[in-house]
Order: sequence, then C-alpha cells, then structure tokens
Amino acid sequence: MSHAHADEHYLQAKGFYNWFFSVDHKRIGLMYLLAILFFFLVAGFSAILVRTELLFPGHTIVDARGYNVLFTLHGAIMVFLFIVPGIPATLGNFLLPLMIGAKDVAFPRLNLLSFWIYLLGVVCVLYALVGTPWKDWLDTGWTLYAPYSVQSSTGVIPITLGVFILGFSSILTGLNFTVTIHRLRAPGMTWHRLPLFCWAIYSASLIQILATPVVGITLLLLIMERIFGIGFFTPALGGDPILFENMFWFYSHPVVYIMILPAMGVVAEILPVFSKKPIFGYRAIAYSSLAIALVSFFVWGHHLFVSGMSYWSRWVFSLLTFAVAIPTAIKVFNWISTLYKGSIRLDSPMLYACAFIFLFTIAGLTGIPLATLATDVHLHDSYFVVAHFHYTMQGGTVIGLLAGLHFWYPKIFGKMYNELASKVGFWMLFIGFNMTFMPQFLLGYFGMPRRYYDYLQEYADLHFMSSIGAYLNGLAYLFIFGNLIYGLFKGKAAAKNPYESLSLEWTVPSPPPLTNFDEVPTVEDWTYGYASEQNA
Amino acid sequence: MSAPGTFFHAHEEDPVEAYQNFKFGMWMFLATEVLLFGGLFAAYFIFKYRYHELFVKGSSHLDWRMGSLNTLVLLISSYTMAMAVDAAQRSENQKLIRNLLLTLLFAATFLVVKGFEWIPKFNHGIYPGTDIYFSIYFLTTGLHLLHVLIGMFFIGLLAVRANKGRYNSENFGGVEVGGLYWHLVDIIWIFLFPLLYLVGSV
Amino acid sequence: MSEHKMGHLQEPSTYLRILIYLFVLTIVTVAASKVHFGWEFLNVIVALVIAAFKASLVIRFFMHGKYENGETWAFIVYPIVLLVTLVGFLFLDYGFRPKDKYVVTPVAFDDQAHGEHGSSHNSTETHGEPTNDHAAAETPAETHGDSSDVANAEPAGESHAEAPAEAAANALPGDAAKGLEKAKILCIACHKVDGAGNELPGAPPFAETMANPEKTPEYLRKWLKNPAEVKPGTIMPNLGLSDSDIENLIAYLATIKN
Amino acid sequence: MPIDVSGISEIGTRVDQVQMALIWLMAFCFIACNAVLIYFMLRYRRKSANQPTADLRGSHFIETVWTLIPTIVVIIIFFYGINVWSDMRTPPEDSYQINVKARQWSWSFEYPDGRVEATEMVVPVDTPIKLNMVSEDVLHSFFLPHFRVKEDVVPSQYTYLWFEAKKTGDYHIFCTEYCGKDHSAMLGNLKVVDEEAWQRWLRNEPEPGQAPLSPEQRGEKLWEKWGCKGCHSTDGSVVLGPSFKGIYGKEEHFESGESLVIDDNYIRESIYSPQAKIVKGFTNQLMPSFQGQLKEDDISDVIAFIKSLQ
Repeated sequence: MSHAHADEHYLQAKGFYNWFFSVDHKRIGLMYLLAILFFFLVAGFSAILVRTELLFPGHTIVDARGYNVLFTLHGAIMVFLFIVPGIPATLGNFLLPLMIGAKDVAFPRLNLLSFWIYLLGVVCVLYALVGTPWKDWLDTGWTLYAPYSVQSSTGVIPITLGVFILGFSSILTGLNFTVTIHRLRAPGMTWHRLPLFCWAIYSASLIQILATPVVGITLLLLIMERIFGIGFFTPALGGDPILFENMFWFYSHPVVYIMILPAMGVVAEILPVFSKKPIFGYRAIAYSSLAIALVSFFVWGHHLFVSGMSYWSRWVFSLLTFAVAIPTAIKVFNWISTLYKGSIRLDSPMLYACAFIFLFTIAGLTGIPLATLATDVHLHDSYFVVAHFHYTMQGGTVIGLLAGLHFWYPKIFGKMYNELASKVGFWMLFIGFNMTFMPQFLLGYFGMPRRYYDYLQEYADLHFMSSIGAYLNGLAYLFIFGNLIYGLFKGKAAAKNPYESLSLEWTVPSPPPLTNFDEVPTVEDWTYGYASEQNA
Repeated sequence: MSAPGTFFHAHEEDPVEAYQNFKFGMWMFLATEVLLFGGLFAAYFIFKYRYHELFVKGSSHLDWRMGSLNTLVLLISSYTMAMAVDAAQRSENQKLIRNLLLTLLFAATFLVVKGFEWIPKFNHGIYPGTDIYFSIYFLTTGLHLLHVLIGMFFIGLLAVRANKGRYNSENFGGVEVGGLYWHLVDIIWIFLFPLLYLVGSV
Repeated sequence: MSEHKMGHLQEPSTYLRILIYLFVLTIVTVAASKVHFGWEFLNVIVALVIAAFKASLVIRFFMHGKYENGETWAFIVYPIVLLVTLVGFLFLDYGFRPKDKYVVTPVAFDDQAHGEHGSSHNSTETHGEPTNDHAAAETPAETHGDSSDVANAEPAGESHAEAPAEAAANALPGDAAKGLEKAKILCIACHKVDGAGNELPGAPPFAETMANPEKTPEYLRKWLKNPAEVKPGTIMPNLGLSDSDIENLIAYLATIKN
Repeated sequence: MPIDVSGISEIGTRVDQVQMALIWLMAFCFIACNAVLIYFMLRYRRKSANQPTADLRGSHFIETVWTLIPTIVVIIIFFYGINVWSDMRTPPEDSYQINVKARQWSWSFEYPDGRVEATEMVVPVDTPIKLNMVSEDVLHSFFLPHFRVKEDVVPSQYTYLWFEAKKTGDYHIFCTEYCGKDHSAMLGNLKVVDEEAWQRWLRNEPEPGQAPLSPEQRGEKLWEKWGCKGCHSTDGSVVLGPSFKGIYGKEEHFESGESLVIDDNYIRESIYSPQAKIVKGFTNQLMPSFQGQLKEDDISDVIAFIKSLQ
C-alpha cells in the first residue's frame, strides 16, 4: 500500500482492513452509523408487522406467540442495537473530536474495541432473537421481567449475555468520550465555550459510565438465577421479582436520557446556525443537560408505580420525577427563544429541529400525567405509555438523529442530498408519525393495555388508524434514507461550510482529512457568536 | 499493511498527555467497577434486611479467621503494589520487578486460601443456590475472584514488561494504572470481608 | 514541570505506615463484630464505617488519590453517591412494605439436617391466605422436619451431586423407583411415562413441567394432593394419593430432565 | 369503552378530574410553546441574506421566571395527584374482601365463604371491595379501566386494590403486565349487581326471568370441572374410561364376571368407590374416589347429565 498523504480525506482509504481495523473516529462513527441504521430498518420492519397484526382484532397475520416475538424483536433491537449506541456512537464519534479541536478521541484503539464488542453483542442478541428455531425465539419483551424470563424456555441467556456485552461497549464509548472532553479540548476551548452538542454527549456519557454497570450485574444475576437458581428473583426461593424491576430501571430509566440528550444537543447546534443568532441561555442549556444526567438516576421508581412497591417509595419517586421536568422545560423555552429576532432558513435540518421541539413538547407534556400518581395508575402499562415513549424516542431521538444527519451530511460525506426530496420525506414522516401515535394516546386513556395481541372490538377504529399511520411512517423512512443514499452517488459536491456555521468541525474540508487538523486550532471566542448586530 | 489511522498506526500522542488520559480513564473505569459490585451490595443489603436470621446462620458456616487472613494477605499485596509503583517512579527496576512478583505471590496466596474455603463448601453440598446467603456469598466472592485473576494477569504482564526494562521515572503509567486496578480489588474485599464473614459471629 | 505532571513521589515509609494502620483497622473490625451493639444492624453500620475509612486510606495514599484533582474526585465520589442512593431507595421500598404480606420465607441451609447429602432448594411456601388482612406466615418447620428425617435415612455413599438439580433430587425423601412404578400405573393414563402411554391434551410432558422452576417439590406436593384446589377447572383429577405415594412420585419426577 | 366514567366510582371520577385538569394544562403549554415556535419560524424567516439578527445571549430575569413557574406548577400537580392517589390506596376498614389469584392466563376470585369463581367477579353495588391479590406464576396486573385503578399481581407478596362501584353493570378486567403467550386473552368481567341480586347470587339462586340451570347443565359443568372429561367422553369414543354416551340403562359386563344394568346406584357407587365394579376391558384402575368432594346433590346432577346422553 502506498503511503498516504497527510491531507488525504478519511473516506479515501478502501478495503476491509482500512475500515475494520481503523482507529480513526470518523470511520468508526461511520461504521456504527451503517450498523445502527441497518438495525433501525430491521426493527422498523418488525414494527410494521406488529401494526399489521393489530390492524384488526383477532388473528390477522400471526398468532399470539408470533405477536409476542415480534414486539420483543422490535423492542430489543430498537433499544439495545439502535437507540442506545444511537447518536453518541455515530454523530458523537464523528463530531466530538472535530468540535473540540482534537485529532481523535482520547483512546482511539479502545474506540475500535468498543465497536468490535458492539458487534459481538449484536451476534449474541440476534442469536437469541432470530438465531434459533422459531419456537425458541425470544418472547419475554425487551424488559426481560422476572420471573417470566426465569421460566421462559426461549433464548433469555444469550440475549442477556448479549446485552451485558453491549453494555461493555457502551461503557467504553462513554469513558472514551468523557476523557476526551475532559482532556483533549483545544487551547482556548474552555468548558463554557464547549458546543452544546459536546455538553449533551458528555452528559450522556456520564450516564453510560455510571448506569450501565448496574444493569450489567442485574442481567448477570438473571443468568445465575436461570443456571443456579440463586433465588434473588424467584418467589418460590424467597426472591423478589420487584427487585429485578428496581435494578433494571436503575439503568433503564437513565438510559432514555442517553438516547434523548444527544438529540437535544443536535437541535441546540442547528437552531443558532439556521437562525443566525446566538443560542439563548447557553449556560442554562449546558447545565440542564448535566442536571438531567445527574438527576435521572433518582427517578426510576416511576416505572414501578403499580408494581407493589411501598407507599412512600411511590410518593418520593413521583416527586423526584417531576424534578426532571424542570430542566427539560428550561431547554424548550431556550430553544424557542433562540429563534426570536433571528434570520431563519427553513432548510431540512432546521425543519427537523423545529419538528423535534414540536414533538418533544408533546412527549414531555404527556409525561406529566405519567408522573402524577393519581393518573398514572390508570395510564400505567397502557397505550398511553407506548405513545409517550414513542414521542420521545422516535419524535425525539430519531428526529434528532435525522436532523443531525441532514445537517452534517455535507461534512461527513462531502456531498449534498436533494433538498426538495428531503422536505417531502420530512412531511411524510411528520404526518405518518403523528397519525400512528396520536390515536395511541386515546387508546391508552380509554384503557387499552399494551402488549396485547388481540383487543376488544371497541378499540378497533383507533388501532386501524394507528396502523395506517405506521405504513406512512415506514414509507417515509424508506424515502428519506433513499434520498440520502442517492445523494451519496449523485449528489453535488458540498462546500466546506454550506450553512455558515462557526463551529470548529466546519473549519476543516468536507469530508475531513484523516488527521482532522493540521495545526491544533486555538479557540478565541465561544461557538455561537452569530448575531449581525453586536449590542453586548 | 501500513495504512495510517489503522490499529497499528494510530497517531502518536504526547507521552505526558497519554499518561494523564490513561490514568483518568482508569479512575473512571473504577467508577463503573464500583457500581458493578454495587448491584450485588444492594441485593446483599435488601436480603440481609429481609432474612436476617438466614444471613446469621449462613455466615456461621464461614470461618472468619480465613477471611481475616485473606484480608491481611490482600492488604500486603496492595502495599507491595504501591511499592512497585514507587520503585517505577524512582527508576529502580530490580525493586519494581521484585515488588510485582511479591504482589503476584500474595495474590496467589489469596487464591489458595479461597480454595481452602470453597472446596469444603462444595463437598458439603453448598453451592450458589443453596440459599440466598450462599448465593450472595458465591456471587460476590466469585466476581471478586474474577477480578483478582484479571488483576494477576495484568500484574504478570507488567512484570514481563518491567523485565524488559520498559518502565522508568519518565514512563511508569502502566504500572500506576495497573496499581489503581489492584487497589480497587483490595477495596472491594475490605467491604466484603465484614459483610460476609462477620455479621453472624456475634 | 514533567515531575509535576507525571505523578507524585511519597516517602516509602508512608506506605508502610498506612499498611500498619490498615492492619490495626482490620483487627478493630473483627473486634467490633464480637461486640453486641444492641441493635443487629448497628454492627453492620460500624463495620461499614470502618471499611469506608480503610478504603479512604487506600485511595488517598496507595492510589495517590490525595494528589488527584477535583475532576478525578468527582468520579470517585459520585459513584458512591449513586450506590448510597440505590440502596437508600431500595430501603425506602422494602423498609415500608408490609412484611406480613410476603408469600414465602426461605429456609436457611442447615448442616445437621442435610448431612453430606447435597443441598436442596429449601424453600417452603407458607401460604397464609390474606383473608381479612392477616397473611399469617406459618413456620415452615413441619415440612422441613419431614424431609430432613428421610434425608438422613437415605443410604450414604453416593457420589456428591454435581448439579444443584441432582442435589435437590438427592435430598428428597421419596423413593424414585417406587415413584416410577406408581407413575406407570396412574399417570400413564394421560402422561407419557418412560416413553410409554398416552399424551392427552392438557397433560404436559413431565420434562416440560420439571423445566419450570416454579414447580418446586412444595408445589408438586400441593398439586398431587388436590389439583383442583391449586388450579380450579384443571382436567387432572384428584388421584387420592397417600403422602408416601406423593413423595415417591415427586422423587421420580425430580429425576426427569430435558 | 371506558371514556366517560363519571358516576361509576368516586375515585374514578376524581382521577378523571385530575386528568382533565392535566389535559387542559398540557393543551395550554403545548399550544403556547408551539404557537410561539411557529410564529417565530414564519415571522423571522430569512428574507434577505443580510437580515439583521439580535445578539441575545440570554436573560437572567426571564430564565429565572421560566424556571420558577414550572417548578411551582409541578409541585401543585404533585400534591393534587397525591391527594387523590392516597385515597385510592387507602381501603375503608369495612371493605368486603375478595382474594384474587392470577395465573397464566386466567383470574380466579375467592369469596369469604370459600366460594371460588373464575373469570367473572360479582360484587355488590355501593360497597367498598378490597381485593387481596397474589399470582401463582409470573407478574400480572389487575386493571379495572372503568374505575381507573390498577395494581400488579405478583408472586412474591400479596398486593391489594380497592374500589367501590356506584352503578350496576358489567365492566372490563384486563391484565396489563405482560405475562406470556395469552396475555391479551387474560380478560375478566366485573359484574356489579344491586343488593337484591347480590343476596340471590350469594344463595346461588338464578336471576328472576332466567331459567335456573337444569340438573343436566349442572352435571355437565361438574363433568368439566372435576376432570371427568379427561377420561370419559360424551360422544362414544373410548379415551381411558367408558364413554358416557348411551351408557345409562345399558347392561354392562364387569371384570368380576357379573353384569348389571347401569342405574343411579351404580353411578353413585362408581364415583365414590371406582374400583368396586369395573367395566370389562378397563383394567387400568385409574379413577380416583370423589368421596368427600362431590356432594349428594352433585351426584344426582351428574346422573342427570349421564342420563341425558343417549
């Protein structure tokens, strides 16, 4: 192989070795992106099958067990393989060093190791889900609640092992990013000049480091329960299934902030650029990210409001859950204020960012009745919850990921996608998504329990509408990704900084050279000095 | 295969920077380790609270003298490890190798004592799953044992590299970070010992 | 400059001093555990406080923690905060749950009762129905006494059980061979026994039943005694079995694995 | 569909009041935020490349205000919710108690007099009912959507739930915690009846205007309940025991060599001591005695049922 030039960009290297053994954060980020988008489509397809089954009451395409397998498949792949690595491992990996003016992450080899471990975890999870004869496909739901998961004859051990391994990948990625942000910031890039995306990734990384080990040990205990009958979760042996719920949600609640915080970060990057205005209340947004990360550990109990936990536990957890609402509200107000007196370009990244705010307000507000004990008892484990977390996960994280992908697409690939097509895709998604999940709020309020294969005739209309919405939703994704892929081959070459951003990643060529910066840049001012009038 | 940016051709870092990052990263990793054991500690406290009698009865099957002996052995190994780091900082290579080997020796002693505790238990038909106390006993000490083994592997690696003269006052990050890990293993044991061995001996 | 960046030197005598402190504290821990503090959990708290102090010595001196900056200390302190929170909130839950509402009280492993014969999952369900708020937990002594008697009577000299399931079978009081005989007369009508017999709908293969960890010997005892009581509407009839028949059948069932 | 449940129970009505208050609050916040968002998007749309933008980096005053307001609002909601919920979790002392057992995938209800019912729970109106619940296998959750109450049914401890119906009628019971294959089939029915019907139900009398179950029907129920159908078919096919079809009044030969016309006495004897006279060819001696389990009344119902199968 020839010696590469220093200014060779990172996409130029070809061949398996150059990618699979690459320690370059950009290539690793891109490999992650490919992997998670693949799993997004797989899990999305199983969601379509789930909605098809629910099109009409009774048997539509699969039997009860088949349905349980399908929603388990959807949940497990979406959560463990797509959304947890989600934005941090893809956009975070790609952009973090560029944004803080570093040549790479702190531990490039560890970064590659995380990716390999991720792939190993993928193998285990897929084995449990689809690698065995049909009768052994996992049907416990992604939450793996004991004692059902202790008794189930399906692949609980492989998936548990897989999630344990994925946990390692997640911990190592989080650790890598945290050290990177602490130690590799370019001269002049103080904490208070750090782009908000980095703050968000930092907060998410803290959760990855501190929450993941607890689910690791919990899942290990589940394996031990199945092998040795250690009795922690098996009632007949004196164990307590509610302990599993407690320990599981100690991780799995903070994990939703691993998913949503980076998406919030993406939005906070896009809004100032497309409004040509400084972000409003920089410190409030930065610190509220951190506050959400730190407080998120203390609210897991709201998943157990009807589980049989003690009266006072429910009381305290309800109060603490409300505490998370406040930093979230602050963020929303700040984002909206950023637009005030701006000069707004409604390109597709900006459309996605605004849609994020729109959908996220729904997601956040519908969290209030779920935090309020009186109403949560009724709404718990109903379709209301399903709709609520799909508004946060799809309306929040996925829309945020798409916003980021469209925004940084020229930087990542050096090409432009078709703007008109991406807007069409956006509207399809926006309408399809709301049509899918809006009826589910009603269903839930009317008492429709979740994870039901069959339902009473009285719920049929709303289910039908939701399923039709799901098809539009699915089509929209095909259209959007089709457009992005088309752009890779036929798109125009992108300029270095098409959106006139002031952030560091736009000061390097598109696509960026392998070593990012020839000279480590010195940062003079904060990132958001966009205003044309200086009235400070 | 000399493509830049691949596994064997990562860009060079400033050694001081690399040392700082390495150490900071290790501290963070220790944080995850604490929480990994934390899940087990949480389970311990809950079941201890619910089944106090069962725990007292269970821990009466353990020999607190063995536990104390192992505590002392691990403490000494921690000391020798600290001395190894000190030797590396002072570029005293012979002393470094000697201390690393001593640490390994004490770690091995720990394993032997552990073996003398575990094997008779198996012979008495006590396994994880016998009752909740013994489940916790075997899981915590087992996970700790796993960490001892991993620690021993890395200390062995350090000894081999020290033997090649890799470490000196300018470059001792590896020894120090290995030391951090080993001390954590010690700290975990400091908590496990009274909780498992001494709760029932009143 | 590089000296400052590359860590700190401590006097070697400091390490020795700390080691001695740690030794002394270990002795204090053991001594403290021999003292009655009146309340059983106070002993645990004292032990934890001493352990925390020992750990802080290791962190500060052996791990050079005292030279680390605030950023590192944040990562030392916050995990501990989280751990305390986790345990604290769990106690908020378990501490306020009505204790008389638990279904099962597990029985501790007992050396005397089990002799050299493997262990058993000594769970004894105390089914106190919560009629009118009183889920009375009966003491599980009765059943427990039973099984241990028979366990002692079992011939010694079998090799030690490898797997817990096998161990459980060994500790069961019944005679598996007699159980099999009985099963060939009774159960065979609806279940396959030793590969022979019918397999009626609603009569699951024994292997499937035994793979379910919920189906403990205790459960099977109740079930065989009167299936309709455990599961109203079940197709399985009350076979009017004697207690010894039931024990033999359970012993036989325990030998069945996938 | 449980949309408007006002009047069905006091707690449910109060829960819906909280819910309505929250819906209005949510609607207000949602519309306020997004109206401003959309207004800004349109109002400040870039019309020229050098459209001036303000250097607004934040405002301590306004940020403090919009931190404090949500804080106060959520604290108010919290206590409002706690107030209702606390009553929801505090059953009156004199509640009528029913034990609920959940298993994959059915409910059973045990009344204080020992009577056990499956699937349908009958309760009197205007009486607080407390359910003491336990699961026999995995997690389940007992949900009464019309009453806005729900509580998990777990295998490790007894949980409880209480409600008081103010209106008679039939209401859904759902299982809302995923419990395996037929989770969605784990439905039940709550039948709230007036005092008169309740007393009748307690005495096991049929409702007026509805024919009581005939002895044959009762017999058939017993045949299902006690597992007779496992061995004795009703269509003439031989499973393990003789089929019931056409057996009554027929002369049967026994293993002992005797023969007899099957009559009431024979059936009664066969139920209480099955091995006394075994029909030729059925040597497996499987049938257990039902002495002490089937009462005399039950026996005559079974006889009537067998008689009806000609």
